[in-house]
Amino acid sequence: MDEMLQGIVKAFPDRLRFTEGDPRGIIRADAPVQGKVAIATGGGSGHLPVFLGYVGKGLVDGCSVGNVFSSPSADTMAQVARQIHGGRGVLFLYGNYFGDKMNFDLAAEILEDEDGIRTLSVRVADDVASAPRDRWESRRGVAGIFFAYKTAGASAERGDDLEQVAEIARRATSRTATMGVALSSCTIPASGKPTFEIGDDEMEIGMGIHGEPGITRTKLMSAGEIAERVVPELIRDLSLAAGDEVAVLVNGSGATPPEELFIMNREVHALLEKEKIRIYRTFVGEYATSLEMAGCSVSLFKLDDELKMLLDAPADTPFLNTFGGV
Amino acid sequence: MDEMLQGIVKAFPDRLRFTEGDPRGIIRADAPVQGKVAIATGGGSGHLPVFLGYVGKGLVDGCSVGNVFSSPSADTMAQVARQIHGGRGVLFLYGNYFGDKMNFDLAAEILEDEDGIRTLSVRVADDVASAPRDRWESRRGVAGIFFAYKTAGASAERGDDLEQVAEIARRATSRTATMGVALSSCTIPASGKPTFEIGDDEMEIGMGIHGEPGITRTKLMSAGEIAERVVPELIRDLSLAAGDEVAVLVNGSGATPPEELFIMNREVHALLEKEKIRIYRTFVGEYATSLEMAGCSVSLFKLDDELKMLLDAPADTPFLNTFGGV
Amino acid sequence: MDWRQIAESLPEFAEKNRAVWNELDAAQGDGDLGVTLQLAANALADAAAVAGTVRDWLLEGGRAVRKAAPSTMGILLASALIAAGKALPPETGELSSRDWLLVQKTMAEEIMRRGGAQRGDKTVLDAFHPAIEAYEEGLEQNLAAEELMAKAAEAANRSAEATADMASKTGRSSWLGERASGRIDGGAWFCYQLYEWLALKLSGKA
Amino acid sequence: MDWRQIAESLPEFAEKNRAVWNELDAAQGDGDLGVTLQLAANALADAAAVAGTVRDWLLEGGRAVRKAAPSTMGILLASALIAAGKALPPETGELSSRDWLLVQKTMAEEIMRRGGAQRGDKTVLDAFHPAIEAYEEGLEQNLAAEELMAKAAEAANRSAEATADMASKTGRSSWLGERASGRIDGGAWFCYQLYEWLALKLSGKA
Ligand SMILES: Nc1ncnc2c1ncn2[C@@H]1O[C@H](COP(=O)(O)OP(=O)(O)O)[C@@H](O)[C@H]1O
Ligand SMILES: Nc1ncnc2c1ncn2[C@@H]1O[C@H](COP(=O)(O)OP(=O)(O)O)[C@@H](O)[C@H]1O
Ligand SMILES: [Mg+2]
Ligand SMILES: [Mg+2]
Ligand SMILES: [Mg+2]
Ligand SMILES: [Mg+2]
Repeated sequence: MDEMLQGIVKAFPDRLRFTEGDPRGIIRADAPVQGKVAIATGGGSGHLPVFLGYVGKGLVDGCSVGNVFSSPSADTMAQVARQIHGGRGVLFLYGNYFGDKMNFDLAAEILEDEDGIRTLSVRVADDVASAPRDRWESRRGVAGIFFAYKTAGASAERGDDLEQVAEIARRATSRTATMGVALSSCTIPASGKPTFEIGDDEMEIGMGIHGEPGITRTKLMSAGEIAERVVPELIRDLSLAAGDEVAVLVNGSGATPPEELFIMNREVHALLEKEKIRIYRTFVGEYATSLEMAGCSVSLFKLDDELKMLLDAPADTPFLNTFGGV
Repeated sequence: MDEMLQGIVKAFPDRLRFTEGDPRGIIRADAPVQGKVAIATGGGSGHLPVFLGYVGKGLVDGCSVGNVFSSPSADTMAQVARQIHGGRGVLFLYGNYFGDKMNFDLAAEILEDEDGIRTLSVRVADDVASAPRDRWESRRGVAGIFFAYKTAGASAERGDDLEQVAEIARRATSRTATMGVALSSCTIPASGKPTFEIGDDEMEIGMGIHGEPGITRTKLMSAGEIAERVVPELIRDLSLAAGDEVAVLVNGSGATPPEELFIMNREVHALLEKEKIRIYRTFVGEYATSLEMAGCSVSLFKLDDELKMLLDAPADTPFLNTFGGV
Repeated sequence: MDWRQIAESLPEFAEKNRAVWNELDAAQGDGDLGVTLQLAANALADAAAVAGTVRDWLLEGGRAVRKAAPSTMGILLASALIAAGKALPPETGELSSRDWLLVQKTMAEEIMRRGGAQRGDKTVLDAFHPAIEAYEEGLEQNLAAEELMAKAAEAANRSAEATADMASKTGRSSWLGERASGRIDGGAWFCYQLYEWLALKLSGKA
Repeated sequence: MDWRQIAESLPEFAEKNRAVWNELDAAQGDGDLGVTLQLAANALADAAAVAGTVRDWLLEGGRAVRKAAPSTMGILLASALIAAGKALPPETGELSSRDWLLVQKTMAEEIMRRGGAQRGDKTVLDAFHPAIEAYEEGLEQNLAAEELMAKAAEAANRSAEATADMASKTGRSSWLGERASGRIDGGAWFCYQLYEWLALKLSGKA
């Protein structure tokens, strides 16, 4: 773990650095940015570029890194928050997992008691397979966190205050729906065995990013068949109608060749076009992985004018922009 | 294949388009760029972002796409060249594989005979496992092609003429050395079976990107052990001495979690630092893949002042810059 | 009862049982409960070595657990220990059986507050609550310290076993649906084992 | 000999043998030789349907193969066919045995020029060259067309078999080192089968 983090900071020393006094915190090299709401994220490792790959200009300011699939400590979270705090409060923006929530809540208490730093928390909960729409806030957070980072990051960058940034993050989250499929399990190194077994000719629909079970297990399906199973579900979930505008994210969970993601993207586009849903922007690649899991997820993000603007605002992290971006 | 390409163009319609009259050619949306030397690349598919992911500003202008692991046709190559030609000739820049060479040579003949378009060819040959340094031009081209694209692309962008751009590409190639390791084979879809078998506790050093055999097969090694095997070989190959400056590329072949690539990066940095070789810039990620192969490669690129400048010049492709870059 | 002595032997207690805890957690979580509890035990032993009073120990030990073991059980334990420390009067020396009751009740409350779980949600609470009730009953009957712990352990044992029939409603295992049914909750089982170990300690048998 | 008739039945010939060609190529290449040759055969049959003369057929057929089958064998065949077309005098009608010799020689030369391989490098040339030599010998002996082909086929067969003992020095298989030894070269074997098929065709047996 620590070797991995050192490898990252060594790769991008002009853009990232360790939190002073805590080797599990990574923050923007130029943090704290004075006068800007700071955004902190964090979670278990094994999902790069989630979470730490989103530290950068126009995105988040710092990240706490836990062991594989486990929460970082509240103390790391508090330390990150202290060192990115630019005087206007800190937004905790992270995926909806129980262990992370407990630690972030505790960190918020520590910061309030000991440092007088204001925090708000928004948990991303976009996995439609984990709970119905009317209880969407109890969903797990998966790849759709990308859209929350991007829009909340842009909101903070343009000078919004803490409440506004949190509102954007919440709005983005409530308008994002994701569904994933897996062809193989992931192995948690600590346990050494796959979280569960999938046959060579089987796949699981709705699988979580730690190998949590999905909705159903089926025979292997083609990209077209998967899209036909997933896209209508997302459309329904977001109540999308003809003329609505969305951003599309086709995300690979680690062991899926990019070639296959683009085939999936074609099928997703075809289905959306059939429903006359307008595609404002498309992202295809590895935005949230699960160790060596083979699979992919499709996220739709229902846009409005403000969210479009925030989505298009400049941003930069060494994980998503090889050649820089701002 | 064609579904995949459609999925790509649909994802990035503002940056890429199909070559008119040929669904296997993809070019910059704004091609031809008048007054600039055009660069064309191409090769078999299954290696994204190689090759087509390097089409973009500051990189290459167009790409011909073959079936998995097989060359595109000379006619596609010629058609791509015609539509990117900005009046100052075309550089064919591609990896050193026999089938590709034959087709690019034929394309050059066609373009000269039928269109009067001047071409030069540079083949990237950076895989140290495939031939000794004194016959480096017969090496296979692997992930180091990234450096040739980047520097030649910048050279074309700044207005160099065809000979100069080719000289930069050749210089970059001759100063790049790569060595890869594989933990699993890749399966060519056409044949349906892995190119070869590797035991669960084995790895192959020097493996090519189509599963060509390497130098030796060993027990699984740690990142540190791999780096100790690979880095000194690269240092020797490039005759690197204390004070020399390099760029580092740690590339994942598809099924390797980014976490592991960064651990490898740390080890590579440590060994270079020990030799007092200066690391000017580092790239870590998937820059050239081999379908679902698990493995990684390390490339070193020996820099001079001009190459440094070209490496740092702005560039943008949707595959390497999620948020744009120029 | 000597809290220092208990604290010092916690790592040994964890070592003996960590494999079982991991195993139970693996069946319906991520298999790290043993690791978590080992880290927590080590942190508590280290904290005891420098703590002046039991109150300090609970406060500083809780903070150390928070850092060393940030998984669900770790953080719940950490918060609960800190809360218990705060609840004890500063002048507390050795823990009386009444003090022990206060510690247990405060811890259970803090676990409920922070974790949001109820009895029946298949957590450590399903063993902890019945244990505390048994302890309190015994206290009214004026049982001796080791008898109190034994009585609590017995109650915890029965109720931990009963978690096998429960459906998990919180934490990681709640996602597992079918895959987790029929298994004892690891946290509940740990709770029982801890009481049993404390009973042996107090009776001088461990 | 009716070149159109030959052209039209090429796809059938390829269908019958493509599995073997794929198999041979898989052992030391990427297993697509049968696919390549099938695509080439189809392209040549289509080109024949619209070509006015054998020369047109070779030129247009070569271009079609170039597009349809850009793998090593495809591109070598395509270039060789175009070169052969250019070498034939425009007025050529049906192919005489002399014309056939010219076609074969031109093709072999173009394959060497473009592919850069020598005899002994374990390629199609290792069957093609001996076949042409046998053909030329037979021509000096004034053998009939089908006898010439049969003689060439026999030579190609022997020499194709001998490629099993060669080490590949070019193309994809040259990277395979040890892994490719002991196997017949797929391109050479195809070359032999083509001659045999032509001999049968000419004798009216296929
Ligand atoms: N909300 C909760 N309240 C109380 N205890 C809980 C809660 N959620 C989980 N637990 C307990 O925590 C145990 C798992 O702890 P741990 O392995 O540390 O969790 P994780 O690895 O999922 O973070 C469970 O067996 C259960 O007893
Ligand atoms: N340089 C060469 N010259 C002539 N023939 C060659 C050469 N290289 C390969 N071949 C022939 O091509 C055959 C393989 O063709 P093909 O499967 O189309 O190649 P690939 O799939 O590697 O592009 C080999 O069996 C061999 O006979
Ligand atoms: Mg855990
Ligand atoms: Mg091929
Ligand atoms: Mg656990
Ligand atoms: Mg082949």
